[in-house]
Amino acid sequence: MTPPARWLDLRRHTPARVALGRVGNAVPTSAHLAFQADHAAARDAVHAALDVERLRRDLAGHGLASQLVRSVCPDRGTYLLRPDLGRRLAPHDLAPAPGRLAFVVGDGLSAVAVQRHAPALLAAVVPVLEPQASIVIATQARVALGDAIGAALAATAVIVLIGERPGLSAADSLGVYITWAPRLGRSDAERNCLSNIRPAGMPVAEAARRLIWLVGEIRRRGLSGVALKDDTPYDRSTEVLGT
Amino acid sequence: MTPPARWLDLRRHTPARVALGRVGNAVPTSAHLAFQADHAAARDAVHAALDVERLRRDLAGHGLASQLVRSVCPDRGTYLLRPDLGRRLAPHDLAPAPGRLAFVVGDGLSAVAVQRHAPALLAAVVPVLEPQASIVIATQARVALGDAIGAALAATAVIVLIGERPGLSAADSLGVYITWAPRLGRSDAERNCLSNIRPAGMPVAEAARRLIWLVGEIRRRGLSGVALKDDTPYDRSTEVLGT
Amino acid sequence: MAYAHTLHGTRYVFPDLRSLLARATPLRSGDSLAGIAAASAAERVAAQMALADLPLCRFLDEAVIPYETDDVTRLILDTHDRQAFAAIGHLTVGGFRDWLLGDADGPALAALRPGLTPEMAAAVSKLMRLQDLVAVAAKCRVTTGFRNTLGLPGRLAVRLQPNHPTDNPRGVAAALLDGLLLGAGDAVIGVNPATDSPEATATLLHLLDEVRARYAIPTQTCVLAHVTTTLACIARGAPVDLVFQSIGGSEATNRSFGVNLAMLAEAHDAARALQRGTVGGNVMYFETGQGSALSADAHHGVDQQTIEARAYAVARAFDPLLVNTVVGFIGPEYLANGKQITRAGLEDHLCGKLLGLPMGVDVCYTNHADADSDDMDALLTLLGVAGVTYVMGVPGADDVMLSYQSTSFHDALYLRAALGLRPAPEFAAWLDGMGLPNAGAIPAPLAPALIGLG
Amino acid sequence: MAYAHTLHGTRYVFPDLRSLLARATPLRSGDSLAGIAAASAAERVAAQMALADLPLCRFLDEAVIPYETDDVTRLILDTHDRQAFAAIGHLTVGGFRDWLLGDADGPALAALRPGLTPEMAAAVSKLMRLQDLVAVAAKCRVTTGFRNTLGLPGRLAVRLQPNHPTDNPRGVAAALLDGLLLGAGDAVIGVNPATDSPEATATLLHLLDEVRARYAIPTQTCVLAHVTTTLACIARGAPVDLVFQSIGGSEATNRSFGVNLAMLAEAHDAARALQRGTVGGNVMYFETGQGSALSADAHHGVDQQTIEARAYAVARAFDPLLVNTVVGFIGPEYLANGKQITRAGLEDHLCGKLLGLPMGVDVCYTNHADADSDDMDALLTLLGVAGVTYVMGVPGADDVMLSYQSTSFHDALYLRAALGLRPAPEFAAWLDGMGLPNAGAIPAPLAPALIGLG
Ligand code: B12
Ligand code: B12
Repeated sequence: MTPPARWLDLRRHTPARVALGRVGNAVPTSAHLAFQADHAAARDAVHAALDVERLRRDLAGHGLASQLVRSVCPDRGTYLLRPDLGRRLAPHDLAPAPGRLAFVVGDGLSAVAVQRHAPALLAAVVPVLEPQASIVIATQARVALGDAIGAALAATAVIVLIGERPGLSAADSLGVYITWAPRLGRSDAERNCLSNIRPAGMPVAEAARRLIWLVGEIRRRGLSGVALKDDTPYDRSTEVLGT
Repeated sequence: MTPPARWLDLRRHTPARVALGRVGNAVPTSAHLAFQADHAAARDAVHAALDVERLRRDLAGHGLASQLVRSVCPDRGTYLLRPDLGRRLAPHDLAPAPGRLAFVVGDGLSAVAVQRHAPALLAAVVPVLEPQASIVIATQARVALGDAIGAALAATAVIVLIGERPGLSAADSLGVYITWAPRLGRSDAERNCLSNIRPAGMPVAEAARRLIWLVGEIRRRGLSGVALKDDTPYDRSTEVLGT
Repeated sequence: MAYAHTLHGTRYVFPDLRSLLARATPLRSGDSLAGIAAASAAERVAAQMALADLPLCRFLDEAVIPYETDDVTRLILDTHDRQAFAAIGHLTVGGFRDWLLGDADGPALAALRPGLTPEMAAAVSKLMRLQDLVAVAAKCRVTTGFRNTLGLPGRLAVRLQPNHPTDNPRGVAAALLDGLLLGAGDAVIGVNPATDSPEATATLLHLLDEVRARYAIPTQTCVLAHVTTTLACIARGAPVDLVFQSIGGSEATNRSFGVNLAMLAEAHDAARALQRGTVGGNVMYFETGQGSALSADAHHGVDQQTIEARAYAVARAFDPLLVNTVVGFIGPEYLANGKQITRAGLEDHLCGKLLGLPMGVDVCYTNHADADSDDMDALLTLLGVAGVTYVMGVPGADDVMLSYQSTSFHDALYLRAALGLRPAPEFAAWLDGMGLPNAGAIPAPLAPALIGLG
Repeated sequence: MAYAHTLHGTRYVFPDLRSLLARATPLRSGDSLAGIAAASAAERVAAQMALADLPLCRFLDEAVIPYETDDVTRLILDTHDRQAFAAIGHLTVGGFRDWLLGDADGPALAALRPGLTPEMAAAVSKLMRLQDLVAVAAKCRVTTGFRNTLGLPGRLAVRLQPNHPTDNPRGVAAALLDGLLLGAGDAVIGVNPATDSPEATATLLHLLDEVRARYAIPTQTCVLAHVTTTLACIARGAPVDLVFQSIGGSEATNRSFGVNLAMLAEAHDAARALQRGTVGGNVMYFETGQGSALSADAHHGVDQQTIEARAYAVARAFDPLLVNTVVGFIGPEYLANGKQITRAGLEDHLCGKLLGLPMGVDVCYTNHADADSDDMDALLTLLGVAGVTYVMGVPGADDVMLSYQSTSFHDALYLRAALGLRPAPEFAAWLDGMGLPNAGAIPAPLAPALIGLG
């Protein structure tokens, strides 16, 4: 029923649900119920709201100014079924800052992710990439809302930090999407992405390193998207095969 | 694909979906889509509202007085999920009429059934059973709402005409439930029932004949329910086997 | 006794076993209506965790409805077999799930039956996902017989349900013939009478028996009147194969149906005395379905699935040929949509099988529920994989008298073909002899004229 | 051209084929989001009736996306085989459903493929209930091969998906071993890389290939990077068995994915040139899924199921080893709940199979959708009965990198056991040799140390 010790050892190497044991072809009751409990929690995480004031305070603590916008999407229930609304910018008073990079923090599907990791990531990259930037905090936001914001700011590129959909094991994963020359109608093929940013995924420091490298390349080549690969020097801290 | 003629002949004998034909093990497209269309219509029928004013006019046309009550159930959506509310009488001003039979017309699950068949059935039975009765029209009603109404009226027995749930082929089936000495808490074992009252089911005239017989027996024996069977003389208009 | 579990930092307390079971039940409208459902998904999981840790023997000490006031509770506890129970007596409910999915094989499951109470079956099913409900049920084999043998491996039987809105004999005969031509009828040819008239019931009994005898169909017939009506028919000498009755899981539910255990015993004796079975002596046909106890206000705060399982304890006391959970029959107040109907159908099927019953499921829905034929196809297929004993066969899936949609003769053909299942052996041989159900036309020996449809 | 149908006294008009198809589609959130869904159940049935009466050849005259502006339309029409189409050229869509359910057998279905357009397949599936989608798919057989043979009758393959949030090789290896121990991996051992780094992709490619070679596993491996990244890896000499790419049903969708038909052709040629297959030469692996076209605003007013079927026309141009519809992957905006996911999964599976593809289905849901593991169990079981080529195997069903729930290794074991299905023959022989997956312990030849987990 419970897997033998060596099988259980696999757990040391991955957060994945390995070595669950077996009863017939099913997982044992304890694993089954743990799954159910995590599902209940993950569903709640989707509905958590971003504490905007706390986020602004946290950013201010890192010396970062911020301003607020929202999409035209009225609430969470609508957000889930109407991504089109999450991509449209509500009336705002963003003042253009031509020639600069724009940084957007959107709640996306996990306010928790943004709340936990966005301040540290921005604190690590903004001083390097665009010291004067004022961070745009966007609620009920989808990735492409960044295009509208970037266009309004006349930014050279927009960097969107957004909450990825909560998983069963981690509900605080942050994604970063970078789009050169943002304007309405940009497709995802024209962006680059860093994903799974969280302590058990890509740590914030590593994400910062990659983001700085990527933005550098994007500025240098004047494009983003599939044509540009993440060739950040690889940090080979674990060897491939043990033997 | 289409069934042979003799098989199709079965349709003459029943409104059931016999002789549909076969494609592999499935029904042919035409039969499948007819089923879907009927399902859409039946679902709509559940939500049709009783036109109370028209019903009162129709009753008045038969010389029948009527009064209105409603259950505490606020609307149709709630009605479907809260039968308990459909059984509770909202504040009313019914004046007791001790010693009489009470007649209740409830919308139940098919306002259409009530609208179409209740006036004619009442016209046929009320003059015989209780000429002075004032018909109680009840909206958002379940069968057991009759117990509360009957008790409020101090009636000897309550006769509830109610819309049965709409079927795929007929959405206008009326049911009649008779309860001796009605009071809160009567169980269904203490009632008698006539069902499937509609032109293609039990015609109104036949229902009237049976209802009059049943009420006579109930009055005579001073009880209703499982102990009393519908022994209305059987109208054998079709023989059992043809050979 | 109170139970508790802490999940994600919140402590959830359940005052008694009854409420623990109710909170652990997957969401369904009936338990919400009764005000006993878990308030959140987290509370539900916490209850399931507490339930998983509960020793099975606790069910022998704490009745969900008091012994003193309920004859179903007395039936359950008085007939409980401690020796059979010993095989699992050391397990918790969670451990019982693991045992069922793992070590338990057919013989072990059969040996366990008298030691299992309905509440234990209900409890373990609440910890299972659909695939568990399917996989464990598929291991259970329950065989019964009357004029044919039901429940054998690789077999799927069908109840032919040729209802008519006025009990018109020709109408019934037409639907019956339609069903036979499409291979249905081995479980039983069973008509729900539209009226409560004993005379109409007797007429139908004679009709069904004549058709069966004339074509020498190795099957049984039934008119699903109230048990008191059927008893009256037996007294009058009508040909009764099976006695039908709707039953529920509490004394008060049965009372609301106008029956009690003594009446069922009387009916059982009366039908057995007729000795009409040829290959076996199971003479009862019961129908159940989640929601009826609550509808009759006879649920005592017990969740609708647990009280449904208790109805199976009533059923098994009378060695039925068939038990049918009419799962989506009543309406959305008890099972709101296809998802709830699906889960309930598979729970009922498993619990019935664990308790030793020849379970069929009426895969069905009403027009006031949020369900459609796609939902039924899914449930039907799942039940086939789970080894359901039989399903319904209604012309075109549309019951023109009971006003609901069940499975059609075609649906049963689909299921048999999809899973390689055959009818009951005696009936399959009869069908083969008739060239059914693959003949495009009506075989001469089944000429409509022969049953008065000339 | 406009289409119309009158139902229950109301006349419904559909301005063009595209809107007729959209209105005829069973309810799903994506079509509502796009504003093209039927306004009522009655309108939907009316559209289905109009569609049923439509001659199939109409699809050759009226493209849902103009030929001039869309290369997928051009691909579909330019490769259409009129001779193969002749078998059904006289039929309406409704008649085609009847033919599929009735006369059509495996060879006839195989012969038809080049004559069938995706729109025809989508159209007929809209007239089917779930059981039809299952029954017809079960008749279709599509066999492909690389290092083993996929799609044979009585077989069910599993893609082993050992994802890790940082592409950590040990983490991937641990999940991979877990999957092998539970009998998964015959369809492909395929990792989604967390990053877009070509170096990380190459590292994973080497890891997977070494494990496969060391244990002599008769299967293929894949890293699901963007096609351009994989091409770069091939150029660098990395061991690429299969080239992966997500594709969609319109030129604009593919553009939003950063691909086009020429790139796919280039990749196909590059991978075939490596000649790494042993039993067959199918080298492409495609993923699709309802909603991606609409998400990229590249749907041209076409309903999401029809445009999904068009993606299969893209796929079949490159003789893939595997095609996977990741059915509940994106979220509730396209498929709101278990019911919609179930229907979409079975539609996709059937359409892909009709068009001649080796269809697998990622039976899955996200935490923002209204679905749970019960829904997945139902869909998984239905797909098994429908003869799905393969399903996913993810440790404990929880993808810790993509953040969604798919099917687990255990789920696949359940399905194989419930339906008596076996892995691909070459892989089954290998598992047998290892004593898998029934060994309780890790067989010595699979010692963790051997893959760096010492
Ligand atoms: C739903 C239903 C049930 C449900 C009722 C629970 C519920 N909450 O609805 C269940 C499955 C429990 C049931 C059980 C039985 N039913 Co019933 N049932 C129906 C059905 C299909 C629909 C009723 C309806 O739409 N009512 C309208 C709504 C608005 O009313 P309601 O207040 O929501 O529901 C109440 C009534 O339906 C009532 N009720 C339901 N069945 C019966 C039967 C009798 C005899 C009585 C007095 C009351 C009654 O119980 C409900 C709760 O109070 C009808 C067939 C039809 N086409 O109408 C048969 C029908 C009324 N039932 C019938 C029978 C025979 C029975 C049983 C006696 C079967 C048996 N042998 O045990 C049992 C026991 C009934 C009892 N005494 O409690 C027969 C009655 C024949 C007759 N003329 O007397 C009918 C006509 C069907 C049939 N021909 O078989 N039934
Ligand atoms: C959902 C999803 C998709 C969906 C997107 C559609 C949709 N409406 O959501 C689909 C299935 C279409 C998809 C496709 C692909 N995806 Co994707 N996807 C995801 C996923 C699982 C969740 C994203 C999320 O939660 N976003 C947050 C919400 C709030 O944002 P949103 O505005 O609603 O959604 C937008 C983004 O998700 C964006 N997006 C999705 N995937 C990708 C990939 C890239 C490279 C870019 C720039 C944008 C992008 O598209 C959405 C619509 O605009 C992530 C994994 C993860 N854990 O995050 C992978 C992920 C982002 N995708 C990935 C990849 C590789 C792809 C593909 C390139 C695969 C391929 N070989 O074709 C394609 C094409 C992407 C493209 N250029 O359009 C990688 C990116 C790796 C990287 N660091 O660059 C990730 C991290 C997963 C992985 N490791 O495989 N994807």
